[in-house]
Amino acid sequence: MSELTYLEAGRLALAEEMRRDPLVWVVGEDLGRGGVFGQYRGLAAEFGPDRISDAPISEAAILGAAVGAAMMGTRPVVEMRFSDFALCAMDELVNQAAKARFMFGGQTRVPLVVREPIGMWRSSAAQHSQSLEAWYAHVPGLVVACPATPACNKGLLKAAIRCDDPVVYMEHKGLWPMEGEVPDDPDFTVPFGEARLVAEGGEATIVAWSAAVHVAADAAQTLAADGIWVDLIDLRTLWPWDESTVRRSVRKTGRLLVAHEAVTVAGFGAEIVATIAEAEAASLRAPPRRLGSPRAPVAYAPTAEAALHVTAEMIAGAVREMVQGAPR
Amino acid sequence: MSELTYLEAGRLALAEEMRRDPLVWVVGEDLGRGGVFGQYRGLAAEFGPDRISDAPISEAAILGAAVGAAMMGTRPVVEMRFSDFALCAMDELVNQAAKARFMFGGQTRVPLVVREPIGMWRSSAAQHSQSLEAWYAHVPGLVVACPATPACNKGLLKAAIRCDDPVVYMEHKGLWPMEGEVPDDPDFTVPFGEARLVAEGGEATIVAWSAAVHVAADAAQTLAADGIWVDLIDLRTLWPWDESTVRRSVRKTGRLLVAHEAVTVAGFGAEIVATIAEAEAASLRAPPRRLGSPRAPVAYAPTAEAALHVTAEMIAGAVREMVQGAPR
Amino acid sequence: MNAMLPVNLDRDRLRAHHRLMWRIRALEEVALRGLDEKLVLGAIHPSIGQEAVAVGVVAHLAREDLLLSTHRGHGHTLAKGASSGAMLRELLGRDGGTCGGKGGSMHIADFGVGMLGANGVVAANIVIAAGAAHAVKLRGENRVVACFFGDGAINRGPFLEGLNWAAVFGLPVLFVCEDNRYAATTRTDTMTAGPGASARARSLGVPAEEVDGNDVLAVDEVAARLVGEIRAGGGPRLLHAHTWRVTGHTGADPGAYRSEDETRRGAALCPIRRARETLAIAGLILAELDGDEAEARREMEAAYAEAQAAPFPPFAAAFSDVQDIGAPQHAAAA
Amino acid sequence: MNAMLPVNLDRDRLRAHHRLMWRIRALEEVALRGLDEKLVLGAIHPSIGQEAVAVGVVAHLAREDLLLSTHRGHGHTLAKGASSGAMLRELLGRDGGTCGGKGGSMHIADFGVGMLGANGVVAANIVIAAGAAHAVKLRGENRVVACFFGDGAINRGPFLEGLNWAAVFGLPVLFVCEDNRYAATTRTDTMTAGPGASARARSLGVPAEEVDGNDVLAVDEVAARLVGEIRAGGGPRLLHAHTWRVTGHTGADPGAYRSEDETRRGAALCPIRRARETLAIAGLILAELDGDEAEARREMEAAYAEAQAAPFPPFAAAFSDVQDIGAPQHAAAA
Ligand SMILES: Cc1ncc(C[n+]2csc(CCOP(=O)(O)OP(=O)(O)O)c2C)c(N)n1
Ligand SMILES: Cc1ncc(C[n+]2csc(CCOP(=O)(O)OP(=O)(O)O)c2C)c(N)n1
Ligand SMILES: [Mg+2]
Ligand SMILES: [Mg+2]
Repeated sequence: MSELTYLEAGRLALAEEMRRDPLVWVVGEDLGRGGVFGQYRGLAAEFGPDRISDAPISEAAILGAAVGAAMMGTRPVVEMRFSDFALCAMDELVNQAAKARFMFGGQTRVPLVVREPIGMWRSSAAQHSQSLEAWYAHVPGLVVACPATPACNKGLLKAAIRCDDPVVYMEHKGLWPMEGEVPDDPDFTVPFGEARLVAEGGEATIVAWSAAVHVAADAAQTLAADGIWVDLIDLRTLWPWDESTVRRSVRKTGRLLVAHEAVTVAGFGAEIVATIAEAEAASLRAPPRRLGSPRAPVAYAPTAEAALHVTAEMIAGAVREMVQGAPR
Repeated sequence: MSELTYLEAGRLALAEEMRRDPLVWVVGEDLGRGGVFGQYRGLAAEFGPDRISDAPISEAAILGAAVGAAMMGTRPVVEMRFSDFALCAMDELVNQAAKARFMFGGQTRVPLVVREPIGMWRSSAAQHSQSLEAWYAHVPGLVVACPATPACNKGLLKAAIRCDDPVVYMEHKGLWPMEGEVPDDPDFTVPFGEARLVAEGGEATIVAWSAAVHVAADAAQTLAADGIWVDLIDLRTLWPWDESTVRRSVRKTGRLLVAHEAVTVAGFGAEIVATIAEAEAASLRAPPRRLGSPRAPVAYAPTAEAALHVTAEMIAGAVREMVQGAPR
Repeated sequence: MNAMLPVNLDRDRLRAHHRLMWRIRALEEVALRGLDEKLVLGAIHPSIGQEAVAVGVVAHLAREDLLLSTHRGHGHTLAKGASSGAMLRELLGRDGGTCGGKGGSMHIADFGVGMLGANGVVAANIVIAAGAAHAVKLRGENRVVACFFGDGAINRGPFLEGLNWAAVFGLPVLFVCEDNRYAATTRTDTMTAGPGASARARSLGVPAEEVDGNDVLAVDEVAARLVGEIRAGGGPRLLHAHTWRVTGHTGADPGAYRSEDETRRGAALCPIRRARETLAIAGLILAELDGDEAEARREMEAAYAEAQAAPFPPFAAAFSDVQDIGAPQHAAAA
Repeated sequence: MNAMLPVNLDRDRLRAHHRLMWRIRALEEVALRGLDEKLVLGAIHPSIGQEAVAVGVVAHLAREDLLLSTHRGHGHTLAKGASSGAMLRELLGRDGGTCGGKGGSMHIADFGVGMLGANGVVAANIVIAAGAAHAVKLRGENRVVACFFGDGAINRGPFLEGLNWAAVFGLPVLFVCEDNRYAATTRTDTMTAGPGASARARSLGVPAEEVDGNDVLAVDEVAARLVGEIRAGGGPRLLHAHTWRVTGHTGADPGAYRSEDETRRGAALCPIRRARETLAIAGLILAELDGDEAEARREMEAAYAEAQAAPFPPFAAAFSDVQDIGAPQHAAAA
């Protein structure tokens, strides 16, 4: 185990996979100087400019070229800088990368990883703050990962690079400096579709991913101080998502709250709540709930940005209401 | 009232709005010759090539130019041909059109309509068959309409053109030839967020939109023959969606089934089921259910394409199970 | 028709082109009949009249070279070596089609012969081709990637991004713009500013040449030079081939937006007829040349009949080849 | 420095440019201090060193003309007539900012003076500018649209699509490529193939000119000609202005990826210093020119102080201006 930041864990994962497999290469803007957040610092020195490749400001070509290069047996990792810019490459990701294997009848694979940093972060405003993970979960052919901790960022990124299908890999910009213990084993990977139990308790189930996991963990602590113990589940990957762990927990607790940073309406929380409502209706002792962003773009002003945040107080309050059967 | 096809109703709506407001104009590929489905036939002759404008194959410019033109006070209607191609203009639609009003602090409006024909249709395969309405419902700033009948296609398109915010307008390719009574009143519009009750009954609520409404109507007929009467709600617009009508119905029936053509996972059905599970848990007499496409791209071969269809039998079967309390 | 023979005419080579052009045309004529007979299911975009571009260019590609195409991809695919049987099964949506019936005409592909796919999104193949060539370079292989697209495609962003990419990274791609003067029902000169594909390519650092795309020998010759330059490590090239599609945009399109005059002049350019006339002047007997046509038609009729006999893919095909982890779960076949 | 005076020097005009360039620089220097003082909140992208392009071009725009900008948009915005007070309030995220504090530096806009917005997505403004000009044409108005972007932006698809669009429809747009040789930390010549912005523009049917973008009189002169041609109905033009950003890419970027030599040579190009030297040779006394600087600094200090006194927008601002129908519902303020 080593103490690493979320950012360093991602960088280490990439370096290890590049050492392990010469077909792994990375492409994106400014990578030669370390990338916009420093996630690639030092890698060009070790791997050279062909494998840590700069790119023109050509998101469609970055992703489209990665599709072609992946079909030809290399394993590109693509950096989109802010997930918002991936919208400049949506045809390449959704119509091409996600569908090539299927529409060509299994003749090819597209083993690419698209890193798309998400989330609200320091007054970044409407075009640099989005969390559109629900979109990708809706698209057949894609795997979707949203790591919340340094260890997960190492293990999931490695799993993503080893995956033979396209993976949308969403790091949260607010988590870059977060520190944590990270396994040293170069074969440590986090399997897709296996959630992580962050806290355990019998009175409610909180499901979260990405930065919201930490907000929920704060809430869980507050609740514990009040004697309310909850299961806190970090989903880690949204597709596939660990339905059986969530169902098992809900069968135990009878209460489900999903918290995420993305817009609530048609967010992935809807999928989880709908699935549980369909499949675990008999287990539910209170109506399930979602907490997410109101359906508004993200503002620059901190007061207005903050108005969209799901807070630990909101989560704790919602759980308390559910447990105490308070009216909503 | 006149008997018109869904296609003709849309064309009439557009012509009427263009006569009413000289600032309305239309732009897209091949419009001068009537558009890919003939939705624009004859309009260039009446309104001239500036107002029924051809475009280069430049989806990003089509939508981006419409954003600029809308900000400058015109009311562009944009034709994307197949909703799949709108993925080539996702930055323009989601980062620009949807956010301009907000991020510029209300200094401007973007009154544009993006027509994006959706749905599976005659072996069109993976890149010409998608239904991504859930994506747009997730994006603050957008209005989302999915007309199911000729009358709605007239009234909703007119409402969309009169709307001061960007509207994603999703006609279903399979509905073009559908005939129906359409009001002649040039001021007939369908308000956003008001559902249409297609059938009435007390035992279950079926919610659908677009082509799935007709599949569900078939199912409702079968069920009625068996003495099972249902409320069938055509949502007509997904954002805003008519939550109160759905809730009122579920309070009456205690059972909810949402049927749509789009992929089930993270589809808009999840939003509806989640909302009802949260807000109407006490009314539910059976677990709510969703029927949609498996999470797979659409194949060319009819056997494999059909494997993704939600059929009237599936809907009727699901309702029967819900009513009879059959185990799933 | 000029009765002069090209200097250094390679009769055998032209004869082979003649045969291959006939195979393409016969395949597409059968496919059009299949459309009428409601056996070909989705839209098809015939390349009738444009065969010389596919044939002249692909003549310079080895089996290990790669090719990417558009919605109008039958000719490229057949020229690259795909089997007509598998292609027609694909067009009929059958088991044993090149894509197992899952892709159809617009996504026809045969990776076994280096044909990396037609594409339903105009210009999308341009950036993918650049990426395939990027992999070729990274792996130190010696392969050329040919990427075909239409004159309408040069108005989409990926044209700029893909050509710039290929030039910046010095990649082995031959971009081929098949300029048939129309994009669906739209005359491309009405929606395209500036001097066109070659000028755009040059401004992006990609040397370009223009050619009469209905003259298979001319295409053959310039493609030889360009592919040679690419193989020598010269980076990408663009070939702007002027041609004409004889049919409508799709099999269902009568093409009525084109003037009679234009249609008549376009049809007169037929590349197969021109090859035939040259061969006749060079001494081949017409009966032999007719044999090329007959043989091609026999092949395609047989393939068509055989395709009709093939079963549709099973229900489960709808759920395979999606993804390894998180693949769709479905109830047993209905 | 060449001691010769430009023929026909309009001293008053150059003096006005000098003043405006100082206002831009003073505003950005205050903004950079605001960043240090954690009062400016998000990233800012200063245009220090590039002021001459904004000033020389916008000098030819009337109030009813329009302008679209990029992430690096303070200079354009101020030049177009926005108030420094409202701009600094916006950078501090306050009520009374040009966008009510909702946009910040990257989305600064003042529709009242025809400034239709900075943009956080590189090249996205190009197609929007084409559309604004499309509306101008449809409405039969007599307005010019200026669209600024960087040398990195010419590698994105919307550059091609937007220029082609403007040329096809004959729209009144002046595209201005501010070429500062870098895109963030990347030398653009390493990622841009071909001869550059002007050649690309010409290949898209848009006549183009190059200019020393650090010579405000040169910019002024060529912009005069191009805007004149556009106003005369000549369709779009592109101005490729060579310049240098003195600061890093963002306020937080030391710019260490540039060589010392490059940095030194770049700084020596300072357009304000050049204007000052020309004015001095033309007989203006330095104290007066120093007064321009001092006055600009006073203005911006006052604006900065005033912005700090302004309140943040209320909680409810998060939910207004989203959309009329289907607007977000939210619980009462927390
Ligand atoms: C991005 C995109 N926009 C529009 C279409 C619809 N479309 C299919 S083919 C075509 C015309 C293409 O013209 P061109 O590139 O000249 O090729 P051609 O059909 O002439 O071979 C159009 C507009 C599409 N498939 N993809
Ligand atoms: C589509 C997109 N890709 C990447 C970025 C990140 N980014 C912001 S500014 C910038 C550099 C732009 O360079 P250039 O166009 O030369 O303008 P300059 O910053 O030099 O003024 C980049 C890459 C972005 N904002 N949008
Ligand atoms: Mg064409
Ligand atoms: Mg630059």
